Amino acid sequence: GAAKHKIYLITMDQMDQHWVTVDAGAKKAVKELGNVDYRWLAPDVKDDAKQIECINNAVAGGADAILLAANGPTAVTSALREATAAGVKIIYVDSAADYPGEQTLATDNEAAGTTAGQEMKKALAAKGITSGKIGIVNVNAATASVVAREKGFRAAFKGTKFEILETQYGEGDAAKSKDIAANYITQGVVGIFGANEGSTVGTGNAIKEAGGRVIGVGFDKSNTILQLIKEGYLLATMAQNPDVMGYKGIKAAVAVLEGKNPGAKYIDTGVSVLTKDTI
Amino acid sequence: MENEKKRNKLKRLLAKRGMGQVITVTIGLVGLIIVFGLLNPIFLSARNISNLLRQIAPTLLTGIGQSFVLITGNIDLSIGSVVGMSCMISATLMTKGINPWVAVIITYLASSIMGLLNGKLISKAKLPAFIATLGTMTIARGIAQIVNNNYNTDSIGEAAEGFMQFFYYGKTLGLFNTIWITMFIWLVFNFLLSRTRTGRHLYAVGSNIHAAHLSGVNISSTITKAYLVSAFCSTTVGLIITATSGMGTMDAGNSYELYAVAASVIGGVSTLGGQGILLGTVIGASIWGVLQNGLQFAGAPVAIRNIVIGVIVIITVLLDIVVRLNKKVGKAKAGAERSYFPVLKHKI
Amino acid sequence: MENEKKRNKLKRLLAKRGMGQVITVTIGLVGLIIVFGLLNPIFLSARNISNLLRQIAPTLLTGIGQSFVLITGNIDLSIGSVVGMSCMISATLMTKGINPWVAVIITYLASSIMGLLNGKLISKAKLPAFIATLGTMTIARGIAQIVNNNYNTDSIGEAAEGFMQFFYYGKTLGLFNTIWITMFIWLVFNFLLSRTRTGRHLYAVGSNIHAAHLSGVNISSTITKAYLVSAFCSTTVGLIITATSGMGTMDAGNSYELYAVAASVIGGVSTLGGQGILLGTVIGASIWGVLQNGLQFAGAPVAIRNIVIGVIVIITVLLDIVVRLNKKVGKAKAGAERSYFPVLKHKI
Amino acid sequence: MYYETSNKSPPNSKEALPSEKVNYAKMKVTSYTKQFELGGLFMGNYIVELKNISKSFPGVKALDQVSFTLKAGEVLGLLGENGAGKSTLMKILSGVYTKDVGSMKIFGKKVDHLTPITAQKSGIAIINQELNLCDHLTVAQNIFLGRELITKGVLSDKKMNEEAYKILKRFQIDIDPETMVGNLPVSKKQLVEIAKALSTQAKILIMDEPTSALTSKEIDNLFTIIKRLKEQGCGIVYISHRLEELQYIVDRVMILRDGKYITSMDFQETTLSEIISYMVGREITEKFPRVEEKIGEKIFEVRNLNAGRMVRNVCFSLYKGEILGIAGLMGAGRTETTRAIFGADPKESGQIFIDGEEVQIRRPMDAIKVGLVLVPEDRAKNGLCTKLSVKENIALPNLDIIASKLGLVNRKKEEKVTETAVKNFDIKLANAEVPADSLSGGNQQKVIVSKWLARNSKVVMFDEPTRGIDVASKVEIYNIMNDLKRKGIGVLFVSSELPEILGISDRILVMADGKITKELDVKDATQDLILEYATKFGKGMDYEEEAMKA
Ligand SMILES: Nc1ncnc2c1ncn2[C@@H]1O[C@H](COP(=O)(O)OP(=O)(O)OP(=O)(O)O)[C@@H](O)[C@H]1O
Ligand SMILES: Nc1ncnc2c1ncn2[C@@H]1O[C@H](COP(=O)(O)OP(=O)(O)OP(=O)(O)O)[C@@H](O)[C@H]1O
Ligand SMILES: [Mg+2]
Ligand SMILES: [Mg+2]
Repeated sequence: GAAKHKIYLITMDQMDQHWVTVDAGAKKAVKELGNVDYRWLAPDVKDDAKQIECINNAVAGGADAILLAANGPTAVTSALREATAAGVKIIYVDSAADYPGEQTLATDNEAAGTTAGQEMKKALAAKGITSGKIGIVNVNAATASVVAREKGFRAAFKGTKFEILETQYGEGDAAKSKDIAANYITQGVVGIFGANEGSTVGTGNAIKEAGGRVIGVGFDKSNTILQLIKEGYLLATMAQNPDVMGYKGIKAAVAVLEGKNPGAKYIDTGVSVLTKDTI
Repeated sequence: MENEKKRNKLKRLLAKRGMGQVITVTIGLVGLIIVFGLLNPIFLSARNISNLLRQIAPTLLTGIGQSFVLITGNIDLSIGSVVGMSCMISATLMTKGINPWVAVIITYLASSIMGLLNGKLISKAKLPAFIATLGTMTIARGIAQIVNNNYNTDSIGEAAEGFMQFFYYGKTLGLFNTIWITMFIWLVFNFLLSRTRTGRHLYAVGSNIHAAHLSGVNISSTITKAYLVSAFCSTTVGLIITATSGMGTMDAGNSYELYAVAASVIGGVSTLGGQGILLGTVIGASIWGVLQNGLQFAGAPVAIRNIVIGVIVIITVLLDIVVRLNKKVGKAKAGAERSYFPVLKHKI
Repeated sequence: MENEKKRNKLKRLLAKRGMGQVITVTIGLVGLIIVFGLLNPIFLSARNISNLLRQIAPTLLTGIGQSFVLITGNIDLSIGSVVGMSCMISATLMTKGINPWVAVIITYLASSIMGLLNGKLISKAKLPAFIATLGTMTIARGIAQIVNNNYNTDSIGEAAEGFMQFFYYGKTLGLFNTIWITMFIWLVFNFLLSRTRTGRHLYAVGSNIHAAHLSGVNISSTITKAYLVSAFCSTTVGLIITATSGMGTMDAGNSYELYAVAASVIGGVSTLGGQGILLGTVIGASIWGVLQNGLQFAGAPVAIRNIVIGVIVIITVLLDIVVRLNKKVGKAKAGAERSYFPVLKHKI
Repeated sequence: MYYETSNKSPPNSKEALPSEKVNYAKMKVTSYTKQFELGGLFMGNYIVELKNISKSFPGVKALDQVSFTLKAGEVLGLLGENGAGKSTLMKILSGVYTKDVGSMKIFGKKVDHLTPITAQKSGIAIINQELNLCDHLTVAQNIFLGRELITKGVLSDKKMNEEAYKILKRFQIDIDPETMVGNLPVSKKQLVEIAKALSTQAKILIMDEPTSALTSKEIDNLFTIIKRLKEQGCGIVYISHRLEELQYIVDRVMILRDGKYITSMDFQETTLSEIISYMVGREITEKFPRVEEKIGEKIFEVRNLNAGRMVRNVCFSLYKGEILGIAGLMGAGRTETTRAIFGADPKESGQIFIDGEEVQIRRPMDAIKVGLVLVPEDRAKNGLCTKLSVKENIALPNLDIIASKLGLVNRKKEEKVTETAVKNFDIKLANAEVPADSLSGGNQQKVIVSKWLARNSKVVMFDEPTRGIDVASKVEIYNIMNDLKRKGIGVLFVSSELPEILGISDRILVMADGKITKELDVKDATQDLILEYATKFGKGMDYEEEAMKA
């Protein structure tokens, strides 16, 4: 039949469950559409230069459109300029770059971080706690999305008597994050925020071990996290919708390629606050 | 006469491979602990010490494995990936409903194959250790990813409660099981290294492989044994991580091989082979762990922290070298310079 | 007579250190290119080849630096962090409105200090290279983080357009500037290594530090020069990355030191010192780059990709060893036995 | 004692020496334990028969159809020039190398494939020319490596130390079994190697230049042991370039040249000069060629040099037209002195003058620049970059000449320097691009000497330049020194072999325990006199003194 649309999904790495879910959503759309030649490219580890290589490779590989989860706002812009100059359409999923794309489907990380903070504040208030130390387990300082989440979280506590401790970075490694959270608990914190899946699992496990006196709020959804919520060791997690990003991303790309209007420039795929009561 | 003899014995103990460095760094460790204790008293609380010991365990265990390999004059870069692979294999099996203890055994078997592969590639196919284990490092990480189809596993669930208690959460006689397990493994391997024929051969191979070969030491099996020990230790850490997080994580153990080298070398194990004792590895791992933990309690921002860790690692080893050179100079003045580069010898 | 002479010359060239391995791996490289070309014709498109060459540049550049250090019998683990540090320093300065070329010079100066520190810690303070550069690796990463207060920088902006063109996006005579820069640096350092006194000294120090010392070689300055070359190459990569992404990233360059070792060793540089040529590093870096690029085009998922890369790295080096042993066996039967472990010798 | 011969210019044929043989009955030796009573051996039976053995290395045919036999109870001297193939043949017999072609019979049994382990098991022990010890293990641990003693499943270091102590004592080797081998000087290491080989109860013992680093006292001990083993029916292969030694132990000699079997004969039926001519393929007229020169002005002076315990207040001068020998026992501090002068080790105090002008030498480069060079001992450790080519090794210290001001190496000049050196010193090699470690020991030594003589220096210090070198090459080195002397270049010559010190130097300094104890004109010097002053001071030497009295 007619030539298929060649669409590449480029994520930050390939290790995270999050990306696998984006890929799954995309594949679902590809199957429905039937006229897409789809491929997922990702560096073996998160690295700006490597992501740019992926973009260049996609262009060299004859991409018509790229679904991109940009490592950072500025890192890939020049590569994207080259790509669009070659006629490639860009759709952002998960995180956008400072370069105009056809559409962005993403979580508003900062807002979601604030939501997480507010959830924690509410729970602390319910326990009658209005002051104390709070810890943050983050991935690293170099990833824009998690930095935004932390920023939002901190904003939620502006003007309160809570003291937010120096952020600790666990590289998203559940075991390292567990150590960090355990150290926070030893320091006597009243709440801990985990900024991604691994950080949240570590936080939940540390609280579980300490007997659940501390309020834990996390980010992302996984079976283990849900389990921890069910058991009452985590208060809540901010669940993103990566499958929606992939699914709608492909649809939007095809729409653009077929000369149709993909719709709004920015689509917040949203987070759902998952608590014991909502799962 | 008796006294003389005793003094000689003490002298010899001190002269034992690596003993000098062990003493120097122990002093450094004590210093660190005092400083962190002053900066934040919570650091010395019973609770934190108990936690700290458990946090040291993975570095110490991988350090033991790395020390074995370093003593033979090789290196194991695959440690971190084998940790990740073990974590994923065990967790995947458990989520598939397999009995946790069976899963543990299968995991040990699977990573023994990596150890065997490392050992044989290096001793039989004569690959440089750096490149052989760089290869298996990549392969093991690939396996960690492929095992559960490129997903982290789900929670290993209720059925694995006993497993989680055994490897991480449970306590025995007031100490975390992780610490007991680590102590037990240390005792066994320390015995192996210092009191058995295999141990002697490990040192001989690292010291002079030709001499060892000509003396009838089976080079291949000796090197392979070192890598098997390393794989065993890494697997144990992988299992501890599975127990810790209650799930399998594909990138668990990232960079652990470097921490393991740091722990070994700070503790006096030479990267050129033939030299080092496991007591040193304990101190090395402790310094590493105390720094990580203590700096968090001191509230140091990450950027500063990296710099502090780097500087302290360098200073610890530097201190030892200064002490060693001074000792020699004091004793026989310029006698130490027989070889102009006494320390450079254990380069790399 | 003339012919005889020529043949002798060829023979000598082949006998040169590392030349054998270079030839073996070159054949491997050609094989890989053919396979990937068959799997996906786009792989051989002009556009991809141009891309590919540019992608190889960072590995090759860091590989050159690592080769220099390996030839002196040391190792540089700080390469990746110096890349990150250079990226952050240059980008931070540019975002602060400093002229990009001034920023470039300041960056080169700053990382020269790291190179100097490495060299002096190892040659003067006699720290083992592994531990000294593990320390500076952590320190340089800390500096990368502290430079812009633990944030990645903003865009380096319009003012840096020329800088970005120069280091990454621009083309000259149809080839990307990055490729020209890399070629130029390679030529300069290859000349330094193969044709100058300093080059000889580097090999001598790596082969036998005592003999070199007694032959009047200034050990400390020679080792320091190697680390300065390494720092220079890493800085260039850091600048290329700044130009590539138009911003500073704190964790840029992560693990590059390992790729650099892989490129060097695949290309026949011995990790035990005294052996290797930069031509080999080119081939090694190309194999590494072709694998990464080709596997992407072949559509292999990362998990498979890791396994394939691991296996191919091992096989490449294995092949060379088999060829070398066979050649000797073929020519003079078991002639390889001068040292019973001919290859193990360049261990670690 | 073998050095107690008062003959100043040593003999070049055994006829000159019949009365001076050591009386072994006089030497007291503690009785040997059971392990040296070897049963089942009949004197005179062939215990090793090698037929038509060939072995090639890339570019060299090391052995060409060599046949070899060894009888029980005989000491066979295996002789030949450097690179003749002696070590290679013995490495094949001890399982280190595998032969290309040929057949082997050991104790009458045909063996095809030998490994170090199977060789050891069938009763062969070898003391290799290169030291093969683990520096990080103790003496006892090295002796028992590969056959450790176990009690209750655990290594018994105590027992091994005791046993090692016994073994060392039996062979009168004065080393603490618990010291790290890495801390021992070369001579002691060599003794450890010997003890290790002897302790395996081997019936076939191969000694590849076992005495190259030993003192006279230690050599005497070794000879006593050899004699004893021989009486017990052991077959011993003895390789040495110190031909004077042969008369005390050897029954038969076998000579190799260029990888080929030349001849074999009873030692009683031949003369040293005949042996030498078979080895070299021509007559060597003078073993110690001496040239007489008029002593000129002072070119080199060391005043009050102190550097560590082993260099105390050393003063001496060196004049044009003379060779200044430095004699002394192992550990006298001669190596330390040369290293300190050369700037390889730091000095505490002292002045150095060249041509009457004081020079500051902080590192070797300074010394080389002012025209003072050192040919170091211990070639494996200090002399050669073994992985580099011969050419690069020769060029290394001369790069200031070979390279342009900007540091660019002039390849033509380099080739020329190398070619001249290879030709002048008659270094045997396939081409100058081969790695230095593929040369035979003696040829490696020549490379080291040649690299220092490729430049014009004012003073050349030689530290044991003839160690492990064959007769012909030794004469070449002497001639080189004479040549330098003739050209008015100062020559400092450190050696542990008294015959050559006496034969070549014009003036002799004797060192003991870090101090110069005597200065002798060669005309007044005898071996006795030198030994007297060499054992004059210091502790650890009483052993020697005791032996002297005996
Ligand atoms: N492993 C090897 N590789 C290449 N060539 C070798 C090797 N071993 C020995 N040779 C060569 O074989 C020849 C014989 O060497 P061998 O060491 O047996 O001589 P040798 O008689 O022991 O000499 P020396 O008295 O100097 O020790 C020499 O030309 C040497 O260069
Ligand atoms: N590697 C070493 N480490 C420590 N001490 C050493 C070492 N080598 C030698 N010594 C000590 O240095 C002193 C002098 O050593 P050395 O044997 O080199 O003296 P020498 O007079 O040069 O003798 P020779 O040249 O005959 O070997 C001795 O006391 C010896 O024990
Ligand atoms: Mg020999
Ligand atoms: Mg000496």
